[in-house]
Amino acid sequence: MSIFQELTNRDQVFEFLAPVQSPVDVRHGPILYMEDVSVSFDGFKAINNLNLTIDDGELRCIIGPNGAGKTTMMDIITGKTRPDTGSVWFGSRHNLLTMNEPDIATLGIGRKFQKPTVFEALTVFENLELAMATDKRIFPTLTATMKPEYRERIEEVLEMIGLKDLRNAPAGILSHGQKQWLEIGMLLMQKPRLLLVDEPVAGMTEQEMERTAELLTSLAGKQSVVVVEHDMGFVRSIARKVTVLHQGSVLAEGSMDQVSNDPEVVKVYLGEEA
Amino acid sequence: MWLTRPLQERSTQIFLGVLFGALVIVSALHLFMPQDSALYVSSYTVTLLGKYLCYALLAVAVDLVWGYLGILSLGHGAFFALGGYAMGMYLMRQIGDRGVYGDPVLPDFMVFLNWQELPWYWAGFDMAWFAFIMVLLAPGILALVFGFLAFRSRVTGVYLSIITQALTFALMLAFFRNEMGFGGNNGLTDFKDILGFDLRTDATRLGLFLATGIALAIGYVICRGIVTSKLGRVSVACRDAEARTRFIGYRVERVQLFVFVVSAMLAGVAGALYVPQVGIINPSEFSPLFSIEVVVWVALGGRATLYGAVIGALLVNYAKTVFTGIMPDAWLFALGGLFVLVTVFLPKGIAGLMSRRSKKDDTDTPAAQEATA
Amino acid sequence: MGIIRSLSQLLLVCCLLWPALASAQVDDSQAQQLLTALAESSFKEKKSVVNQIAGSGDDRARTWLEAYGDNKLGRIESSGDFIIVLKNRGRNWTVQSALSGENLGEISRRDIDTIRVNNALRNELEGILSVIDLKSPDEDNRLTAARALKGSVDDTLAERVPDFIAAEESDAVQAALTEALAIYQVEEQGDVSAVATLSGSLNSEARAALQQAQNSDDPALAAAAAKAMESIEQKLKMNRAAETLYFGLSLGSVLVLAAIGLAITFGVMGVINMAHGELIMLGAYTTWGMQQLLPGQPGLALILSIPAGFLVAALAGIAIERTVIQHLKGRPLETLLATFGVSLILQQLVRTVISPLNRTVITPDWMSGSVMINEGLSLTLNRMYVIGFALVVFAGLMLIMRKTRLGLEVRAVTQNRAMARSMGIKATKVDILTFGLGSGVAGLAGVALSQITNVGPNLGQSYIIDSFMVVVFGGVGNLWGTLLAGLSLGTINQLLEPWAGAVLAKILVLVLIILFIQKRPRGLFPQKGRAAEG
Amino acid sequence: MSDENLMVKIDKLNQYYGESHTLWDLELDVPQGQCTCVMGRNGVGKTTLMKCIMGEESVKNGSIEFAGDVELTKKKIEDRSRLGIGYVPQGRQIFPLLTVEENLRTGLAVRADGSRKIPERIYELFPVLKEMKNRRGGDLSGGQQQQLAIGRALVIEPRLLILDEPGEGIQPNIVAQIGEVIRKLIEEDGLTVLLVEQKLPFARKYADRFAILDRGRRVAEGEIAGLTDELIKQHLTV
Amino acid sequence: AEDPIKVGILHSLSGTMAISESTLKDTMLMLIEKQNEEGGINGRMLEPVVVDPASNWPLFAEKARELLAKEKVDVIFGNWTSVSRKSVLPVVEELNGLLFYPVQYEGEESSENVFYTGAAPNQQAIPAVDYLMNQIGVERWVLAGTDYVYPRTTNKILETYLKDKGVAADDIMINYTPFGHSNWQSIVSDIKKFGSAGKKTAVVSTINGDANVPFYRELGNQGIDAADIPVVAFSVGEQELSGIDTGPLVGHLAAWNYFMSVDNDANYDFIDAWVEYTGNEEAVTNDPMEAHYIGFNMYVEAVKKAGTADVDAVKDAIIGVSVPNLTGGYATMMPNHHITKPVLIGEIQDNGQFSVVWETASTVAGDAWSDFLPGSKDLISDWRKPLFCGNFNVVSGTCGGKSEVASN
Ligand SMILES: Nc1ncnc2c1ncn2[C@@H]1O[C@H](COP(=O)(O)OP(=O)(O)OP(=O)(O)O)[C@@H](O)[C@H]1O
Ligand SMILES: Nc1ncnc2c1ncn2[C@@H]1O[C@H](COP(=O)(O)OP(=O)(O)OP(=O)(O)O)[C@@H](O)[C@H]1O
Ligand SMILES: NC(N)=O
Ligand SMILES: [Mg+2]
Ligand SMILES: [Mg+2]
Repeated sequence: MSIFQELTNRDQVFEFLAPVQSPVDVRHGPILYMEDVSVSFDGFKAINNLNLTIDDGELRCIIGPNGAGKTTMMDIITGKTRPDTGSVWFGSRHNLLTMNEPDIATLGIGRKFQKPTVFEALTVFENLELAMATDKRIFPTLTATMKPEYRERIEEVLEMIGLKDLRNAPAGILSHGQKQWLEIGMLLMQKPRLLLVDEPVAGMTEQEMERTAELLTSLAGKQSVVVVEHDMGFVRSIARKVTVLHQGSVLAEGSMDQVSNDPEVVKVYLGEEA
Repeated sequence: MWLTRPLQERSTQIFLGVLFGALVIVSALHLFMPQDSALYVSSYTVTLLGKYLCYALLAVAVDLVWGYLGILSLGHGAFFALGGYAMGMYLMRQIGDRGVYGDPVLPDFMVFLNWQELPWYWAGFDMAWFAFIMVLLAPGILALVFGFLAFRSRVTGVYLSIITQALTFALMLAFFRNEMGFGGNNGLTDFKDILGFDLRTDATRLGLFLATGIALAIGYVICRGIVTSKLGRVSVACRDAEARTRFIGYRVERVQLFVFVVSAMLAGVAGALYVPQVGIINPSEFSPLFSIEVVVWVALGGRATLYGAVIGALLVNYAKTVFTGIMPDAWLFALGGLFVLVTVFLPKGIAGLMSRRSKKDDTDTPAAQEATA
Repeated sequence: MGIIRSLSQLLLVCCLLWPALASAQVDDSQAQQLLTALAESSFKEKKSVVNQIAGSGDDRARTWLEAYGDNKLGRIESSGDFIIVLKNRGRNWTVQSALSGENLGEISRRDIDTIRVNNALRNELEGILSVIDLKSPDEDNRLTAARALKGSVDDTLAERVPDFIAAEESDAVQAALTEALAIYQVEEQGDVSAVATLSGSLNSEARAALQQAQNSDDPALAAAAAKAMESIEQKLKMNRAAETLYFGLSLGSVLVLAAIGLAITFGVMGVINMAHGELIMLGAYTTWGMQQLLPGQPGLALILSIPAGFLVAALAGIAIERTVIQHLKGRPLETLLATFGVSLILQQLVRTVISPLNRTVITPDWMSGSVMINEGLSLTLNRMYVIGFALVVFAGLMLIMRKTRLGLEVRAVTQNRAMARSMGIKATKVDILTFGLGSGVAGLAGVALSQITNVGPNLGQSYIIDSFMVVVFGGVGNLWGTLLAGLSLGTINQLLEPWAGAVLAKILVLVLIILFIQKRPRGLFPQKGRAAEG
Repeated sequence: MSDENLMVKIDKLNQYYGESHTLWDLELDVPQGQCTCVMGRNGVGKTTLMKCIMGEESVKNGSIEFAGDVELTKKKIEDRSRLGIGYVPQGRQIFPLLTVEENLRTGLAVRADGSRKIPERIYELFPVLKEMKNRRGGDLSGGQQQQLAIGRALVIEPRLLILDEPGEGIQPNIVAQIGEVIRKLIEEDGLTVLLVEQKLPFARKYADRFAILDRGRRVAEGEIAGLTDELIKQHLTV
Repeated sequence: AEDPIKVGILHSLSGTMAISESTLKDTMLMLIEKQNEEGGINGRMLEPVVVDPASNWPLFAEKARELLAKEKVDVIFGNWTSVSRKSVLPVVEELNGLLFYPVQYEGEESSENVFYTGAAPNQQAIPAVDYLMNQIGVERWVLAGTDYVYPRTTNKILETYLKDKGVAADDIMINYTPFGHSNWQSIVSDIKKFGSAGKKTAVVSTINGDANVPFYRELGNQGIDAADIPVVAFSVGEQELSGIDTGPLVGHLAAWNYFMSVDNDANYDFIDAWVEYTGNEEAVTNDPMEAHYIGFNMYVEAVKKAGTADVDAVKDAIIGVSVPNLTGGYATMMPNHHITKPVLIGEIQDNGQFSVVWETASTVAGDAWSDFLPGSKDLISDWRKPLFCGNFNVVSGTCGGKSEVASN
């Protein structure tokens, strides 16, 4: 788009002219639909003809060797990376490849990052506040006030992620595991239609893992959840349908039992004794 | 309301209290003390203080984008100067036929360089309201266009700093050009009056000083309003993790653009008030080194505190005035030494000294405070 | 062309008579008379006196004339004795007697009247001295003299030139003389046959002659001249392109030199070093200092300045690192504040300790002037050295950063200091070495810049902005980027300058940088990949 | 257990972040040639303890004795790796803009044998590192980075290897492989390992001893076999 | 004893202009010291007040105000650049101070409170061009300057003047460069081309300050010597030359009202005093120093004449005061607050000095308003009563800038 067009297309500049987001259309079933997606970095094919469909309300586990392209796939869905080819649709109405990150987030796709990234200078409370699903345009944000129901919601999440006592501590001082939890909390605050969770239980104890499992399964149904995890115990405890990614494309898909008995999967990923 | 929120804050109340107190005391000492009294504040001092306050407002504008948004602007002098030029053009037009050549329309520098008529962009500057709007619009539009391009392309960090510097540098060279019609290197000077008041009278000077103080107060409250709002927290989020902010749904470039434009306008106002008080505006205000110096004031006062910026600007400029007078040959040693010592020994600037004490009451974050209020 | 006319007459006299009269000597009273005439006549009259002196055949005449040309022939006010000034700086001058050659020691400036000379007379003198060179045994001298004849041949001289051509053994000199003659023939005689000789000549006198011939009434001559001009214009265009490219590269290499140290301290280490310009300045002052230490040997001093300038700046850099920057670990932005302070201090230090005035740095002979590629294209030598020097410095730095562990370690330390230390990397040592290296290179830039621009307290300030611009434009942390950025910005500037003028060209380059950064928000050679995007 | 056999002996260690007291009179013994696993809930101070041993955080008081005779708290960070301590920090901490190979080469400086080549063994252990030798560390996937971090620590051929949640983000078969390698190094080269790990199966399988931290204090310690469900319930459950 | 007479010195001691201005501060200190040794003025000692406006134009105004309002100085000697003077001008007028301005400038100004002891264009530029035209036979002209008001105005005047003298527009090349310009390659190359058209060519340079060193270096390196294309400079004096390797520059010219090499006892005395004061055998003197010398002596005479240092009295008294200059003549303060000066043309020598090759037969009075600019040819300045006007239009018979009455 030429600069001139962008300048004249004023809804890009002035918040109040922006069109109201249209709702996600899931009448046809899938909430996320990826077809023939490929991306390469300096000639290295990180994603190779990937096809993936996530149904509305589904909880899907994605596993696969290191470097299989799981995180890259999430990057593509959330607009961080543009694929070289292929199409990615959210519901049947929204072509994600034409949107930028905030638009995608506003549409209702939330993400927890593999390496926890939180706003270190802000407090835990503020981190959650910012993530909260509200009108995120400039002037509403400028004039936003903390309504009691917002506060309640934040408190609820604080409770859930076990950081109640640290609510006023800057997020920068949290331990690695605490940051993981905060990330999850931020994701919950966003109330997304689709949650992309990259390695949620890394660094958690068994008990915390159980809690996380409960949390995620309870979300499924209302929301759709895609979980990437290497901890097979965890995956087994939540999995309904599992997709195995390898070298940028789907290697196997099915129930946990099906995939864990797939010899290819065992060979490239699980190892003999898993 | 986001603008009234800061008024309930202790730190803002203290700031405004000190500022208004100082304005009142200075005015009183100026008006009511006999000239030979030790307490008398001369109009020289009043104007000097007025200049410091302009710099303070500029520093606040810089702190807003640097401290809270992480945009190290090395080109804020450009917005300051543009505001200044808008005001300067108005003041030039006010001279009327009192210039040395007596031309009723053309400023002197145009007459002796044989300009036949006023360039189109000088039109309207004979009207105060138009000029005052331009004080906001000229820097605002430049910031909008420049920021729109830069933020849209996600130019960040030093790259952004350097192109802001390139911007002010390019403008400096452009304004130096006599063909531009802004008086070249000499700039605009020899102003006579503003809004019908003679600039040479003490009353006008005092008025300008007070106006600057009020502008600083308003500017401070606006900035404070922004940084204590949720938008302020989003700014900090953009500063520390720009990409992450996008993933929770904020349009980072718009946040940046909004704050940048507000900051540029404040800088423009500072420039506009500066010009009638110092009596000249010329391209050296566009000089990149001046913009860097402003950043230095902010850092010295303490970044991301706003009042630190004010302290830094006042302190450095006061030090300059004093040092250039008492040790004209060695003042740069003193100033340079000051910069070095503050950085090494006061990592959070001068404001860091103060906040150390008041930290306890500050742990209640704005968001939390509001919830309980 | 009155000067030339009298000159050519004199020339004939000289060429024919001087060798024969070489041993002759006028007596002192006659000499005194001649010199008095020189001293007391008006500038117009002085010309004939000069010719008389030259024609006098006195073997001291050449000394007198040379001294006169250099403004060193004078008279002691009180006694009226003529003297030659040996040293003319300061209040007391060293002089020798013009007649006896006896050294008279120091005399106050007040007591000396120098005999005034002006450009016209100096021209005359040079003409006399240079024509003598046509007979010089040294081919280069003859060539210079022959080239100087272009455009100054006149009727009398024209008759002699063929003889010179015939006697000349060097082809180059012969060609030059032939061309000189041809110019005369075209210009003064409208000789069509001579036009061919001038076709393709890049000499400006030849061009002027052809231009004039183009407008001549003789259609044959005009047509021939026009044709010759066409081929000349063609060649000139090529030359101009080559020249612009050279100017661009040379400006670019100055930018590269100024920026390359910063590419280390800022680009690699992340220190926003506002004192970089002052480190350059220190290098330049070192060159000046060296030349003060070794008076009369500017070349040697310059060469010694390379290591010395590096050391001085490197030590200063290390001092800055140790006293200031090391306390600012993890606060890169604050380095801006502190080094800004340091730069103010260094500037004022130079003003106070040395002088607020510019210092003279002498360009050694082997770096002065230009190499003539052809008569339309000469490349200035000092700039050529600077281009070479920049490339050498760049290559050296590249080697250090690529082939030694320092390069690896400094990058590791800046990317993750704590982890680097955990890997056993001595971060403090790395800081010192790297900052010293970057600063030292700044010093080298100063040594080079001293040959191009002012050596004064403001030297640094004029390069700091450009340096940051180049480093960032190239892509922070990438030395190749700095090289390419410097060279391309320099070239673009020089391409624009003839068309837009110096000021506008600079503005355009800045606008270009701003627009370019929109397209490539991380410079020419961006750090790519996940890590850079954060 | 006699002191001679202790690789690390930590005594009454106290650490503060500003004013918050994080480690309290902490004691820990790491016997030579064994794998000691430190466990505890999020935020109890495990990473802090490792950083104290590496010197990345300064301690208020107490002592950390290394190999029986060296007082670590008095050593500079860069000298600790020269003593033979390899560190795989939590969160990988690879150098993002250095290539994989350069990341590995950073460890060469302190190798006792002065070798300038990356030991082939590391590439054998993590073939993906060889494959991606020239890629920037920061471009690697999470698990690949973790492998790089372990490989980098092994380059210095440490006597003591500190692993802060090494399995995090790594695919199961490689996690197992890492476990095997640790065991092999312990058995063949007499390496000592100090491991922070939350995953019980891994800890149980590869560690010899355990220590549990809670709120900055050591609350349990012993042979791995003694890590009972009760202890777990008491200290590792939220 | 009576209160001392306070003398403000307003010259940049840091920043870009320190190179030129810091010597003027020392000159003033020396003159004041000498005057005090002679017993001051009318028995009152002189007390210097030095401030540093740091090459920052608004700061000049502020410091001027500080000097006048706070320090209550009786007179200010200061400024170099025109912009700094323009910045200071409203302040000295408002506070009724006295300013002595020692540098050649573009004219087009006359203030009741300012005394211009440097050259106006008719005291430097015009005579220099006359010399080149008549004595050297120059037919083609390059007007090269730094892009600011002094070169712009001077060149404008010269352009009109040259065209009046029949020089074709094609034979004039005008070029402006920014302050501190250091890359002269293509400009010098253009000059070379311009000068190779077969007509005698000269460069009239109003290039300022730091840009000169690289300019002359490039001239030398590209082989342009004074015999081919002489350069006559209006801003290059002994002090600038002291920072340049003058070897390659021999024969290039400068036009000033004073050269250090002038053979005159007063000058030698001044040089001796200066060398002694600075303690530097190599110290040089230059034209603006002489201007301060003249200005200072005029001030001293005026105070003596008025019997008081009161500003208005001095202003009245100083018109007509005549003091010796350093070139063997007298300088007189004219009613337009400009002074009479001889014009000298000098050629650069290898020792960094100028050798005078031409001078005006008598002194020339400075002209505040140029006769060659359309806007100002009808203006005159006369600060004597009854006219008492800096810009009196002789055609309309009105005094500009004071015409509120007329226009209302
Ligand atoms: N910007 C990039 N440049 C080069 N290679 C990249 C880049 N981004 C990703 N890769 C490569 O693409 C592959 C896929 O990476 P990705 O992070 O998606 O893996 P993953 O499946 O998430 O692995 P893990 O389980 O280890 O997190 C890896 O081999 C990685 O090295
Ligand atoms: N820089 C810091 N400043 C202040 N407090 C900190 C800092 N770093 C960590 N803490 C606090 O110290 C405590 C211990 O942190 P540490 O990282 O050692 O935990 P951990 O046991 O490794 O947890 P995890 O299992 O999550 O990695 C935490 O409560 C954390 O909030
Ligand atoms: N007046 C000058 N030279 O600026
Ligand atoms: Mg991943
Ligand atoms: Mg931890």
